[in-house]
Parts: sequence; C-alpha cells; structure tokens
Amino acid sequence: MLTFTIRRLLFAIPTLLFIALVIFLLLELAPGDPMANVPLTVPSEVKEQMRVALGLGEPMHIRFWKWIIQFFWIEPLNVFDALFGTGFAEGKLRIISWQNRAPVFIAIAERIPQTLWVVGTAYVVAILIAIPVGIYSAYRQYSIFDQAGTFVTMVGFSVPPFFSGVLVILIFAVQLRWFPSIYDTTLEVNSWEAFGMQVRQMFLPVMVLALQITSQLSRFMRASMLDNLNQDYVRTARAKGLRENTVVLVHVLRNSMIPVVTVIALGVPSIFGGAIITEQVFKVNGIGQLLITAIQANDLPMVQTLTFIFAVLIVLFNLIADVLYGMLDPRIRYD
Amino acid sequence: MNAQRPLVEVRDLKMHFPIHSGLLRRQTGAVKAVDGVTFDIYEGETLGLVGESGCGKSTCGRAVLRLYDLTSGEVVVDGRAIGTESQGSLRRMRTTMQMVFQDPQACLNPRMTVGAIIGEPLDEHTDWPRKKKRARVEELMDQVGLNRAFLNRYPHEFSGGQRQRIGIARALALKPKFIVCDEPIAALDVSIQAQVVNLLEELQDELGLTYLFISHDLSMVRHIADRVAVMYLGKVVELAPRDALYDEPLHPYTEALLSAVPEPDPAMAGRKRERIVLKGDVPSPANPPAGCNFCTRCPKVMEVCHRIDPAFREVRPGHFAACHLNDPRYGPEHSESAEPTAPEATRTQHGGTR
Amino acid sequence: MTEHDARAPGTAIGSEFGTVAASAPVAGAEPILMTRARSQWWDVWDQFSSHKGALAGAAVFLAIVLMVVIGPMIWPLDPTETDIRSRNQGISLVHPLGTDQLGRDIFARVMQGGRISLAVGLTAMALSLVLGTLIGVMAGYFRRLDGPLMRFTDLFLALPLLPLLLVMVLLFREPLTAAFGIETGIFILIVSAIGITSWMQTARIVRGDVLALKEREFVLAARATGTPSRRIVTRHVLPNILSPIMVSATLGIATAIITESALSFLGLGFPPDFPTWGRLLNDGVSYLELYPGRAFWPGLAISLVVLSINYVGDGLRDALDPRIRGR
Amino acid sequence: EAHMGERGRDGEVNIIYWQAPSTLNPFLSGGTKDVEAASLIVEPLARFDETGAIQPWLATEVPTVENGGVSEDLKQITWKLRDDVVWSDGTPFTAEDVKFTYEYCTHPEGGCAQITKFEGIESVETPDEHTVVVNFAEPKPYPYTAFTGGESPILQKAQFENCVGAAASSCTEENFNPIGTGPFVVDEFRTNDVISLSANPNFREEGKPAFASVNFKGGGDADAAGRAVMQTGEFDYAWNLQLAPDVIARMEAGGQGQAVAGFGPLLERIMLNNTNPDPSLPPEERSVIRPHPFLGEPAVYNAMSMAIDRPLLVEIGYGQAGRVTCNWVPAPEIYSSTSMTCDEQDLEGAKQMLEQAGWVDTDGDGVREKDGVELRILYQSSTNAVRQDFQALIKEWWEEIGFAVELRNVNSSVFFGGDAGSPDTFQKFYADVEMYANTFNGTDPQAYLANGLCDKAPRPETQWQGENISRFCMEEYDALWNELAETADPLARQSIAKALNDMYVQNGGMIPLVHRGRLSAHANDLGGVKLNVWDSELWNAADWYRISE
Amino acid sequence: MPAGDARPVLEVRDLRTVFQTRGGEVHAVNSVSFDVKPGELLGVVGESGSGKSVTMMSLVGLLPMPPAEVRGGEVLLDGEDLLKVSPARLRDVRGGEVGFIFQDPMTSLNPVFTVGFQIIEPIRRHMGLNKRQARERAVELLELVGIPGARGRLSDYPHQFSGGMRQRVMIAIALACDPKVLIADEPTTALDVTIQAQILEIVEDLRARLGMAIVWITHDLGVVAGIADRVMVMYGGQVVEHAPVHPLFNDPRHPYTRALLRTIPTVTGARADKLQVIEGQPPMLGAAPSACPFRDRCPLAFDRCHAENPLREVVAPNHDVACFHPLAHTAKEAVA
Ligand SMILES: Nc1ncnc2c1ncn2[C@@H]1O[C@H](COP(=O)(O)OP(=O)(O)OP(=O)(O)O)[C@@H](O)[C@H]1O
Ligand SMILES: Nc1ncnc2c1ncn2[C@@H]1O[C@H](COP(=O)(O)OP(=O)(O)OP(=O)(O)O)[C@@H](O)[C@H]1O
Ligand SMILES: [Mg+2]
Ligand SMILES: [Mg+2]
Repeated sequence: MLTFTIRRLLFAIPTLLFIALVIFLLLELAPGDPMANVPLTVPSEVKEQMRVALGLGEPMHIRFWKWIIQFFWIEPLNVFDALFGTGFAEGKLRIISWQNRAPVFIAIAERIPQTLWVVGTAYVVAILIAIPVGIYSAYRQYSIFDQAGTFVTMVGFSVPPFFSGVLVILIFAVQLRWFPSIYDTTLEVNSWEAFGMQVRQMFLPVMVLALQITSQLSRFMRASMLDNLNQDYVRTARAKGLRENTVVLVHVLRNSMIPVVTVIALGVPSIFGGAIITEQVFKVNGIGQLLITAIQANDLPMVQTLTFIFAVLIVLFNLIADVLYGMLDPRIRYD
Repeated sequence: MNAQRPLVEVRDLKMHFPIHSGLLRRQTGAVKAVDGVTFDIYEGETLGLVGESGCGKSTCGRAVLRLYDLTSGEVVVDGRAIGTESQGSLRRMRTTMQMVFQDPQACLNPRMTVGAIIGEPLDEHTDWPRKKKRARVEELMDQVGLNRAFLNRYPHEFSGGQRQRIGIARALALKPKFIVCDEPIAALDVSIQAQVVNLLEELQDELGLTYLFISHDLSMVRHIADRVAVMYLGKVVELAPRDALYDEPLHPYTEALLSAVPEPDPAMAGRKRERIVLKGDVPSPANPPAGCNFCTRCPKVMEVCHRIDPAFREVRPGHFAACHLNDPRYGPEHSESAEPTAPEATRTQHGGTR
Repeated sequence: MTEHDARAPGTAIGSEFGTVAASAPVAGAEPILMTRARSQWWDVWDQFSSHKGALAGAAVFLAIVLMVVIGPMIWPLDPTETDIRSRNQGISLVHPLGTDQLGRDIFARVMQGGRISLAVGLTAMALSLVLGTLIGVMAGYFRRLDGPLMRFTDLFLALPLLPLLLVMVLLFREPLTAAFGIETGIFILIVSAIGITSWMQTARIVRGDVLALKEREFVLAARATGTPSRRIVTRHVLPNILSPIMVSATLGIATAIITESALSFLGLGFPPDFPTWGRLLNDGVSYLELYPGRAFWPGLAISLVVLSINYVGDGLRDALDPRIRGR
Repeated sequence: EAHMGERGRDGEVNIIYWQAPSTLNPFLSGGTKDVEAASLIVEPLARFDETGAIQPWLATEVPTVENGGVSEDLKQITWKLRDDVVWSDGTPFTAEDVKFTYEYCTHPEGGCAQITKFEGIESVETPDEHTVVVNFAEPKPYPYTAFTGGESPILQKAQFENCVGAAASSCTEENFNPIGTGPFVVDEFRTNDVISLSANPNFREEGKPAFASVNFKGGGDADAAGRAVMQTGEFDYAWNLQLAPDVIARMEAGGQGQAVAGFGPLLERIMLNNTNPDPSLPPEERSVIRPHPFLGEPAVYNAMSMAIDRPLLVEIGYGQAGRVTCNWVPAPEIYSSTSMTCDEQDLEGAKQMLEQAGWVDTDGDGVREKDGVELRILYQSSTNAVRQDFQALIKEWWEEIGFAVELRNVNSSVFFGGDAGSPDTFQKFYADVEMYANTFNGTDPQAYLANGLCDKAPRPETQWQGENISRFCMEEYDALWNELAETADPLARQSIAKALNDMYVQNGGMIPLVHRGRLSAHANDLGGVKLNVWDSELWNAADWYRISE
Repeated sequence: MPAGDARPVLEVRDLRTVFQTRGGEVHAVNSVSFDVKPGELLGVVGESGSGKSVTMMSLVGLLPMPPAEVRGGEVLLDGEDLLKVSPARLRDVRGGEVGFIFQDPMTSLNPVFTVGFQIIEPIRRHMGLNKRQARERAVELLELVGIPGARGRLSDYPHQFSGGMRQRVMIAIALACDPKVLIADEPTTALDVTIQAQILEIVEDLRARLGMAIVWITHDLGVVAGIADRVMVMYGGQVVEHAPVHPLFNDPRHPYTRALLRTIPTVTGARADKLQVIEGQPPMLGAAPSACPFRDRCPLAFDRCHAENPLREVVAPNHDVACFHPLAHTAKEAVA
C-alpha cells in the first residue's frame, strides 16, 4: 500500500507539471486583457504602461518558469514563515494578482473559510441525506418511496442552480423574509446569536447545493446497494438467521459503501473549488466567486493558480480515493 | 490405427505471466502457469489433459494455439513451428487449428446470430459469396445436429448443449486438423455432457480430427482420450496411454487424483475405501516449492523431493512420469515398481485400443 | 436462485435453463418450441416497456422532440420577430405562453430554443460518446495504450473544466464563426466544448468493460479464429459495451443541456438572438417575480427533458442488463 | 444638513456594489468600483458636486484666473491647502503629500492608471506646507485634472514613500489600507469581497460622519443588489443598477428603498466603421479610412439613424435612467448641442432617403443594393442583456428599411480588453457597426472630443490602440479641435465643443442612441444621498445619516 | 447407519413453490415430500433446474419473495410448521436449527468482514454467548473443519483463503449452532476432486460425531453413492424416485434415474464405446404439471404419461417411484 501510494505520488509530479503547463498555455492563448475593466476613459497608452507594470512584457517561458518557482518554492516558504514566524521568504516576489497587485494566496486564504462553511456543509448534509435515501430506495426497489425519491432527485439534478437559487431567494428571502439573501462573509461566529445568524445565512445556499449533490449521491448509493443486494453472501447472512436490519445495514451496506466512499472522496475537491454558480447567486464570496471574477477580469495569475490548485486537489483526492478503496476493500492489495 | 505421425509437437513450453511490483513496477516474479511442458499429439488421436483448477491446463492449450506469446519453448503444428511467428502470418495457420471453449454461454457473442457466429471464420478466411457461406454454415449445423431453422437465432435462445454445438460448429468451419477442447463439457449438465462428448467422438471418426481435450473430469477423459497427460502446477507429471494411466498410475499425484474421483456405484464405493486424501492446497504457481512441485502434498514424499526436481522420464515405453519414486537412484526399496516390467503385449494393446 | 444468473457465466448452467424457460422458448427439437425467433432487441424492448417510468419518459421525450422539430414549422409566429406593442403579455390564445420584453412569442422561442438545446444535447452527447468510446476501447483493448490513454484521461479529469470551457469558447469562436457562419460556428464550438470536456467518464466505464470483455471467451474464440483486432473490436467488443454506452448517452444528453444553460449563464453561450432553453431561462430569471412564466417555461422544458431522459436511461439500464432482463 | 449630532451616532451603513473592489489604491486600478470605494478614505483637493460644478475639498478654494490661482499664460496653477486637515493617523496633511502623489503616479514603472490626469505637468513645487504650485509645459486652458475628482486623490507620503515605481505592487498592505483624510478608515479589506470601515476619528468636520461604520459588500449581480436595498432592506445603498425599468419598478414596490438617477455624459451609441472591416484584408488596407463599401455615404447612415425609435429604446432598456439624445456630448448641459432632433422614428423617410440615393432592392431579396454592393451589416456589441435587446430591435428596424443585419456579441472582457492579438476587441472593430457606451471624466469634453482626430485612429503601427474607434477623419474637425485646445474662454469653448459634436455626428462618426444615467438605489431611511455622476457616488458619504421616524 | 425407526427431524409434505416472472409463472417445485431423520444423510440428485435448490430454500424462507411464492405444503421441523411461524421464529430456526451450505464458496462469504466475524455472528445471535466465548467456539469450529492454525486465521479475510478452505469456513458457519438439520446445496461442485475428497471426509466425520440430519444436494452421482444413506431423484420440480442408496444404484426404477446412471462414465470398470445420452430438453415449468414431466424424453412413454402426472408409489421397502410404466414397478433386468 505504501509503495503504491508513493508510486502514485511520484507519478503525480510529472502529471501536475504537465497540467500546469497546459493550463498556462491555454490561458496564455486565450484572448482577453487584464485591462478590460479599466474604464474606456483611460487611454490605451496608459493601459499599455499598466500592462508592462504587470510583467506582461516578458516572454512566455520566463513567466511560466517564474510562476513554477513562485508556486512551488516561494509560496510554501511564505506559509512556513507565517506558521513559524521565520523570514525565509522576505523579499522574494510572490504570485501577484493582476487585479489588485496583491499576492493571490492572500485572497485565496480569505476565501477558503466561507467556501468550506457553505459548500462543505452542503456536502455533509447531502451525504447525510443521500445515504439513507439510497439505501432505502434500493431495499424497496420500485416502491413508492423509491419512485418518489427517483423523481425528486432527478428534478434536483435537472434544475440549474442559477434558477433554483433565485427561486428560493425570492420565496424565502424576499417574500417570507426568513433568511437573508446576501451572505455576510465578515460575520464572526463567537456567540450563539452569531451562530444562529450564520446558520440562517447558510441555509439557502446549502439547501440549493445539497439538493444537487444529494441527487447524484443517492443515485449512486442506490445503484451500489442494488448491486450488492443480489450477492450470494446476502443469502448466506440470511441463512445465518440474522435480522433483516443486520443483513442490510451491516453486510450489504459495508460492501456498498466501498464505491460510494470513493465517489465521496472524489467529490471533495469540488468543495474547495466551490460551487461557482451557487456562490455567485448567493454572493457567498468564496473560491468559486474568486475564480469567476478573476476570469472575468483576465487575472491570469489568479486563474492559473486557482485552477492549478484545483488540479492538485483533484489528483490528490483521486489518490486518496484509491487508497481508501484499498483500505475499505480487503480484497484489494496494491503493491 | 494411429499413423504415429505427431501433428503437434510441444517442446519445453513455458508460459510465464510477469508480476510487476515495487516503486517502479519492475518485474519481480512470474506466475509460472506453464513451466516446461513437452508432449506430442499424434494425428487422429485425442490427448487428454487433466489436472486441478489453476494448474495451467487452459494456458497450455492456448499457448499451443499461440493465443499467447510464449515465454520459451517450441510448438510445431502440422510441421510448422509457430512459436515465434507473427500473429499476422499465423492467421493463415488458424484454419488448421481451432478451439472449443469451456463455457458455451461465454464463448458465443450474445449479440450475434448463430449463422454469424458459425460463419465468422468463413468471413475471415474465405472470400466466398454469401450463398456459399450460408450453405456451408447450414452444412455445419447439420453436422453438429442443430436445426438449420435456427440460423437466425441468438445464442441465449439455446440450451447449454446446443450452444456448445454452435461452438463446435464454429471450430469446424474451416475444416481444421487440430482442435483444442478447453473443458468443453465442464459447464454442462451431466445428461448433456454425454451428448457433446459423443458428438466430438463422431466428428473425430468422420473427419479424422486430432484433439487436445482439456478437462478435470477424469472419468470423461478416460472415455474420450487415447493418451492422457496429468498436469500439476505448470508441469506435466505423467503422460501415458489411457489404460496404462488409469490402471497403473506411476505418479503419486495421479494416484491420488484417481482415488479422489467419487465412484457412482455404492457397492464399489464401499470397497474402494483406501481413498487417498491429499492434504492442503495447490501452492501458488507464482511461488512453487523447491524441488518437486508436488512435494508439499505428496503422501510418499522423500527427502530428495524437496531438493531435486524430478526429470520427466519415459519410465516405460510410452509412459512418462516425473517422480523420483520411479528413479532407481531414489526410488523406494521395492524397486520393481520403478522398473519397466510391464509386458510388451500390454503396451501395444494400450496403444491401439481404438 | 437468480443470483446465479447475476454472476460470471459458467458457474451455474442450471439457471440458464431457468432464464430461457422464463423469458424465451427453448429451442429444442420439440415442434411446440418452434415459435418465431426473437432477437434480443425484442427482449430489451419487452423489458423496457415493462418499466413504466421509462415508457412515460420515452413518450414525453418523443413528444418534446416532435414539438420542437415540427412545432416551428406549423406555428405561425416567428421566434425572433419583435412586436413591441404586445410585450410582456401573459398567457393568451395568440401567445399561449405569453411574450417577452420585446413582444416575442415565448412559445415560438421555447420551441426554437428546444431545437438548439436538443441539438446541442444530442450532438455533444454523440461527440463525447465517440471520444469516450474510442479512447476507452483503445485503452481497454490494447494493453500498450492503456497507460498513456488513462493518464491522458486523468489529465482531462484533473483539468478544471470551467476555465477550459471558457478558454475554448474564447479561443475558437472567431475562426469557427468565420468558417461556418455564426450559427453553425457557435454550434460547433459549444458542442465540441461540451463534448471534449465530458468524455472521460464514458472512457473509464468503457475501458473497464472492455477489459472484462477482452477476457471473455468469445473474444478469445475470435482470436483463435484469426480475426484481426480491428474487427474484434467492431464485431465483438463494441456491440457488447452498448449498454453502458447507451446509459452514458442518456445521461450525456441531460448534462449537455444543463452545461449549455450554465454556459449561457456565464455569458458564453449562443448569441443573444439565438433562443436556447438555457439562455431563455437565464434571461427569465431577472423577471422571475414579474413574469414568472418567462423562466418557468424554459425551465420546465429543461427539467422535463432531463427527467424523461433519465427515466429512459434507467429503463435502458435495466433492459440492457441481462441479469435484470432474465427476471 | 439639519441632521446634527455626534460622530458615529447612526451605527452602521451597508453599501453594496455588485462589482467588488479589488484594491483601494485608485492609481493602480482605475476601475469605477475601486475609485468609488477609495473615495470614502482618500480625497482630492477639489471635487465636482452633483451639478458638475467644481468645489474646493482639501484646498481652500478652486484656483481660477480671476482669483489669481491660475496664471495668465495658463501654464501654472497654485493650490492653497486647508490647514485643518490631518491624516487619519493624526499626522498633518501637507503640500509634500500632494507633490508625492504626483511623483507616485508619474513614475514610469508604476503603471499608474490615472496618469492622464497628470499629463502636461512639468513640475510640482511646494513653496510652503500649504501651497502647491503645478507648472504645465504648455498652456492648459482646463487645468482641473490633477488632484481633482475621485480619480486623483492625495496619498500620504509617509505611507507610500517606499511604494514608488516597481515597488507599487509589493505594497499590498498599503494598497489595501491606505491612510486618508476622508470620513472613514479601513478596518479590514478583503479583496473582491468586503470592506469594513469605521469613522475616521480625526476627520476634520465635527459630528461627521454620522455612521460609525461602513459595511461595503461587493459581488453578485445588479438584480441581487437592487433586491437587497429595495425589497429586503438588508442594504442601504446599491450602486449602478443596470436593470430593466419594469424590474426596477417592481423592486421599488418592495417599499424599502428607492431608485435615483443622475445623468453624466455617458452615451450609448452605435459607432460606424469608416474603414473596411473585412478581417481577411491585410492590416494596411484595413486601416485606410473611408473605403467602407457604403457607410461613408450620408444617406445610409442618416437612414440608419432615422429608422431607430429612441424613445422606445429608452423605455425598454433604461426607463428613468435613460433619455433620448442626438448628441455625442449629451452632458453637461452647457456643452450639449441642441441643433439636432431625433426622437421620432421615421421608417418611411429613411426608405425614401435610401431610394433617392440609389439604394434599391433590384434582386428582390429584401436587401437594397447599389453598384453590386449590398447593404449587409455586421452589428456587434458586448454581451449584456439590454444591448442584446437593442440589437434585436434595431436589427428589425434596419431590416425593414432594406438592410441585412447580422448580430454578434462578444464577452465584454474580450470586447473591451485591449488584447492586440484578439480580433474581437471594440478597437479592432471587425464589424460594420458596434454598440457600446462611453463617457468622459469631469465636466470638460476636450479630451473626449479628441477621439475624433485622424491620428487617434487605431492602426497597425499603434498596435491597434487609439481612441478614434470609428476611424473618423476630417481635416476641418482636426482644425477646430486644435482651436479648442487653445481657447480658455468658457463660452467660446462651449460653442466650439458643440460644433465639434455636430460635425462628428452629422458626418458619420456615430449614431447616438441613449443618454444613459446612473441609477442607484438607497434605503428610504438613508438621508443625505446626493447622486453625483461627475465624481464618486460616495463623494458626500460624510453627510449621510439615518433618518429616524 | 441411520436409526431406521427414529422420528424424522424434518418432514416436508407436498411443498409447492412458484415464481412469478414476466414470462408467466414458473412452477419450480411441485408437491415435493420427503423427510430426514437425525444422523441420516439424504442425497438429492437431479439435473440443473430440477428444483433442488428452490425446494431447500423454500423450507426456511430464503427465497426472494416476490418473485417466489410458497403455494402450499408443510415443512415440519420437529413438528413445527415452518411455513406458518412468525418471521422472528423463522430467523431463529435459520442458522440455529437449520444450517445451510451453499454451492459457491467464492461468493458466499462476505468479502469485507473477517472470517472470524462471520462465524461469530450466528453464534452470538443464536447461542447468546458473549464475545469471548463466541470466539472460543469459532476456533473450535474451525479446528473441527480442519483449518490449521485456526486461532490465527480468525482475523483473516475470505480472499486470503483458498476455495476449499472457504467452503470449510462455510461448513463451520453452518455448524456453528449445532443445527438439527444441515442443508448442503452442492457444496463441492465448484471444487476440485482432491479438495472435494477432503470435504467429503470432513462431512462424514462430522456426521458421525455430531449426529445431525443432512440433506446433500448434488448432481454428481458419485458423491451421493459415496456418502448418502437415502437418495431422492428430482426431475422437473418433482421427486421422481426415492430409495436407499444401494437399491437406487443397483435397481433404479424410474427411466430417468436409469438413463442418468448410464450417461456417466467411470474411472474404473469397463469402458463403454459410446456414452448413453438422454435426448431432448428438460421441461419448462410454465404450469402446474398435468402430465409426467419426463414424457418427452422417456423411451417408455405411452399415452397415459401424456395425460396424467404419476404419483410416487412404493415399489420396494423405502423405495418409491413416480412412473406409470409397469417396468418401473418390476425388476430392472426387464429394461436392460
Ligand atoms: N493472463 C494471466 N495473467 C496472469 N496469470 C494468469 C493468466 N492466465 C492464467 N494465469 C494463472 O496461471 C495459472 C494457470 O491458469 P489456467 O487458467 O491455465 O489454469 P487451468 O488449469 O485452466 O484452471 P481451470 O481448471 O480453473 O480452468 C493460474 O494460477 C492463473 O491464475
Ligand atoms: N428467482 C427465480 N425466478 C424465476 N424462476 C426461478 C427463480 N429461481 C429459480 N427459478 C426456477 O426454478 C427452477 C428450479 O431451480 P433450482 O435452482 O431449484 O434448480 P436446481 O435443481 O437447484 O439446479 P442447479 O443444479 O443448477 O442448482 C428452475 O427452472 C429455475 O429456472
Ligand atoms: Mg481452464
Ligand atoms: Mg441449485
């Protein structure tokens, strides 16, 4: 297992470097200009000067190399400095956003909490709902519950969040006034009252997101349960005289969870990635919103760093999913 | 009756499947599925190949047809060494050698009609017009006892025995000389096994086919084979004419195998109490024991068995075995069993039963 | 007992009889069994039609397709024609779904939008299927290609798709528009953008199935016959991975339609005078309170299509699965 | 003004900008959102008020020729600073800071976004602590650019001393937390998200600001911002609500707030391409002026203009935030010409005009042609709901009078991005006509009118940079503009500007569509809001207060 | 070996099981009756699809319902009708009083739980032992079925065992609670002959020691000949012949039994030139039988066979057969 993990990690390095290059080249080739949002009243020579000040004048390979150094060496040093109060990174140029000329990691660090709060909660809620729903739907395949569950999850899957999001805002925030329509990222949860506020402002985005995630996960759970309910060992378990609950919730569930757990693990990068559209709709200024504004502003360092972080997370969680799979399923032994 | 001309010659055939492991996925070992096998199959005869599951029977059968790239060794079919030829030039040869598979369900493409399945070899190797192909397919169906009317049906509409007939018809389509039957009856019901075996025998008589008949059913092999090879853990441990093998096995493994076959006659079963029950399981072919492969389970194991791998020797004319017991140097005190004592007459009899 | 059918064939032939007896007449020597030959597709249909949801889904989907294909030909109002006097109207006989802020007929626009959305869904799905199947089959069948192709797939899986989509749209918009005209150009662009970013799952599934299939005896039989790899793939492998492909296909249509609408939301979809469901929905969202119909109808159309296709996919999955079909 | 009391009495005010500020240093971004957010903190020497009149801010008075602040030769302006101003950190505000600001922005490596404000300045001198003398190289008839308006505020020298030139971008802390003289100080700045501010304890005016803190939220969309102010009451002030009029009306019915409009010189227009836009042409040919197959013909562009129903466009697109206009310079009023009318659609007249000019549909395909040239138009714009509605309507009208129109819209970051490699920018103008909005800063149109000069046309030599998007070129126009550049007399300047405006519109530079206002919304209980389109909207946030019933 | 006069521990009367399928009903088990006495081994033979497994699973409700439905009959376990008891009681019976061994040792064990867990489960459930005691018992059981190093192997997973060992684990599970009846559904079919010999050895040994009633399903007549006391031959969902093992092999009365015995070659004795075959196909069980299920393949079939379903009739002591043909009721030589 350990060799497997190390091997995969080693493999990940060239993959990631290649991805970094691909992302860089793609973004490089994309039209669009960091000065697009500067008002038309600013003359073009000025914009040109601003562009040069951003370092756009340098050739491509140098910028790529610089970025690689910054990402893999200088930024980790900065993290180290921040943690231990050392000064290794002093004077070294960090990855600077073109929008505000600040290190991109500052912005990213600011955004992570709200994304984790909202998207993370939604993910957890979705898992908590999806698993029992999936189990029961499979166990009572083609029952009313199963049919209704299928219907609801499919509706959840088919309604785009930019529609459902606005709809719940109109209903719950505008009409009923139960929840705020705009997420307050400055809220500090330091009292019960603040916690209540936090729950209230998270409710709508979490609901919209969770519906989507639940839809997919519960289908998965159901299919996995169905696969296992027909296995021979289930008959063996019944022949042992075990209670139906034990049969389903111990024997079948444990086996069904193996693929589902890895699917859940594979979904984790999306938590960090944020749910772009949902964040946009609810003004949860998280990572997703950061990415989309960066894209709109053609802030290449930001876009590139973010997308690359996503890629790292995806690769990492792929690995975690594989390792989890190996741990959960005793039959699998990676060497 | 036998022309005694070897149609298939296999010399020291090895088929190892590499095992990769470690950080760099280097090859760290190999599953020695077939590990140095030598035998001939004479024209018109049936060579039975028996052994326990996982001992390498199928691998051997497939290697003989060059469905795998051999690790080493030589295979000559119909005078042509096919061991190292490219798959492209082998294509031609495929008309002389064919295969019938274990699982009649799995060996037929569920999405093709019977006609298409039987006709596939014709499509590949002939440029006959459609009519002629169809006529041949129908002829084949007659030959194996399938109703011509079923030409356009799908495999799942047939019973197991009928499906196996389809598989046989397909193997016959190009009029091969040599057919490898890889457990063709293992997946069939007892009452249907007989149908298929009879069909194979009839076809052999009719078309002069040569079979390599792989099976783990010793009683069925006894019925169909002229000579029998017993495999254990990648090696042939005994090879002999049928009756010689069943009446007087020379290898303790063969002995144990034969004694383990349940006797469907309670009276006999009662008498044959001295059943030899082997202890333990077959070792992994990736990690065979030192010395004789069988030394871990052999009831007659000797000290030398753990050290030296016995050679595959012709103990009696036509009767080969790989066991130290048959070697006068190591054999037990009562060395007469190790000496070729059987009279000449019995041997010839064995050779020409059919 | 049915569990037997579920497992690798060969373990229990007894159940085969059961299957045959239960689903199709055994073809034996007996004359009573000489019923008409039923192809397995008939069986598939048989099973499919017993799945009520799937049948209803198929009916709804067909109805929508018909409406969208034939509708604009018989409906007198042009989706792009503005009629400023009658704008923002509610439901009426002339405008069954009302009109938008420029007085365009929403019914006509929904039908027109459906043409594009469905066409995008179908073609993007087809593209991603072709890509996914091709790569999956190559990886699964040819051992040497497996590593590189799967790394390639992993690479695509690891690429953040949204920026990729964005970049693709930005990059190729102009050349394609220049080459094919605005409509076809953007159509090609969006379809390929969606297709190229969504084939990976299919490829993985197909590869897995091909790997298993490759070990099946009928593929070996074909090899023993001397069938070259190329034809083994087309004749033996492809037809047998049809079922996962079909299921991927149904899901693919749905995701493609939704992705197109998300692209519209991010301002990267079709040009504004091109009503697609995604665009209509997105435009309608700001009017949700005033004229809920504006968002409701395209939203309903998307949901209905996705829903119906999902049901069809469910039914197909059951119908194409021999274990279930046997029951 | 009646509202009095101690500083910070009214608690918190919530402001939402649906575009989030990314920095608080207006010299580094130039985006409206950033400039306006910064205006709560840093201030200029003089500002424009809601009427467009210039007001002293950190200076004691606005220097003019009359009061001697501006020299007779128009080459020198002297600012007298107030002496009661201190920075929020308590240190005094001096002329050194002003001079430093000039040095900061004009440093060649700094990439200052507001560098045009300092154009023509030869030197800045500080004879004493409270006097700043600005010397121009040439006579400057309109000297109120540097240190005037929200875009050119004063930075504290002590804070930014080490952030000049290339170091500008490493000064994150400074750029995010500038020390200012304004009513508020930054507590926390989260880029593209939220700014928390609190009242400046050292603010020069007693009892101001009324609010103790500001929660300045950014991001989302105009819909949500409007809803949050007018319907749910979560926010007090929402900026720039570009929404359909009926949507605004519906939101106002929510009863929590109201929309207010103000009109600057922002003009939605259709630019006419005076060169041949065919992208397949080599760049040299692409930049030859007036070889457009037909747009150079007055009958064609006049007919196009006549076919447009401007009042309807206003009604559909902007409601109370729009007005019909026929001028390139629609505001301020003193500069806006009254010689043209265009508020009635005249399809018949347009047809006749084309007919008379020889444009007839001879082959019956619904498209007029002359000498084998068909009236086929590619009409591009940026992606934006209202623009696309306009495109649909105008396309219909133009097709009615015998044009064939193809629409195209381009993502605005590409459209307005200056990427020389992209064919889709508004500057490249690979279309026959294109629609967007433009405006100018302050109240003087001279620089803006320069956009009609021949040598400002984007060409390959300039990497397709240049403000003369139409590639409009007339000797007379260039001559008249040069006259304007030398005239100081306000009345004379006005009449020249009007003449330039008319010349440009009548000779096929553009088709003006809608004079657009800025529509913002504030809560009913937010007092003191004076919507200012000439400067930052938050210019008088110090005077805002909570209306208590 | 069995006590001929002991009361049967399991008595099945007129059991009927039907499957509802899309293609109509499948009458998989039709009026099956049999019994087993303590210490006795009843062999059940018959070709695939003859209803052997369904019969046994119907006894303790292991069939998925739907589609299965037990239409009638009685299953008396020590006089208690298992078809009428509550589900809870049935669960107590399963694993507690009736042990099951299934055919495929590869898939019958749950791959994600240790072998120990799977053995302990029924012990704790039925015998109410605590964890430690249950563990001890599990070790005992594994030793009983001949697994070396039993204690150490409790924490292994099934995939770490070979096929034969897994089947032994299955036997251990089935024996865990000292059941009165052990039902073995083709427990050795998937195994090699040498391993099969090991298992048969163990079962015979266990039977002698524990004295439980065993029902042994197989289609290998050789196995039955070796270990069974009585044999029941099933065909088309019915019992067609039933006799003690010697009479059945020496004096088979039903044409099917006779044919079956002739089809199989042996490793000893004379070698036939040609194998006998049973022509034709097994019946489809689409409806309750109204005629002899074997009629289409029977060389002796006559009119009555097509019109009426023969009942089991006693032809010799303990030997009954369901056939109209007079030959079945007389001696075997007549047919040969
Ligand atoms: N492609 C392969 N890669 C690695 N190992 C293989 C491969 N094919 C077979 N083996 C191994 O080789 C050994 C012999 O396998 P083979 O299938 O020849 O046995 P067999 O005698 O035919 O068994 P059975 O009776 O079960 O069919 C087994 O241990 C098997 O696991
Ligand atoms: N779930 C089911 N649905 C429909 N029919 C079934 C089902 N299970 C079993 N059958 C049918 O019941 C009949 C008897 O099956 P059973 O499994 O008892 O046969 P068997 O004698 O055990 O055969 P084998 O030797 O293959 O195990 C068969 O015709 C089979 O098709
Ligand atoms: Mg094999
Ligand atoms: Mg069975």
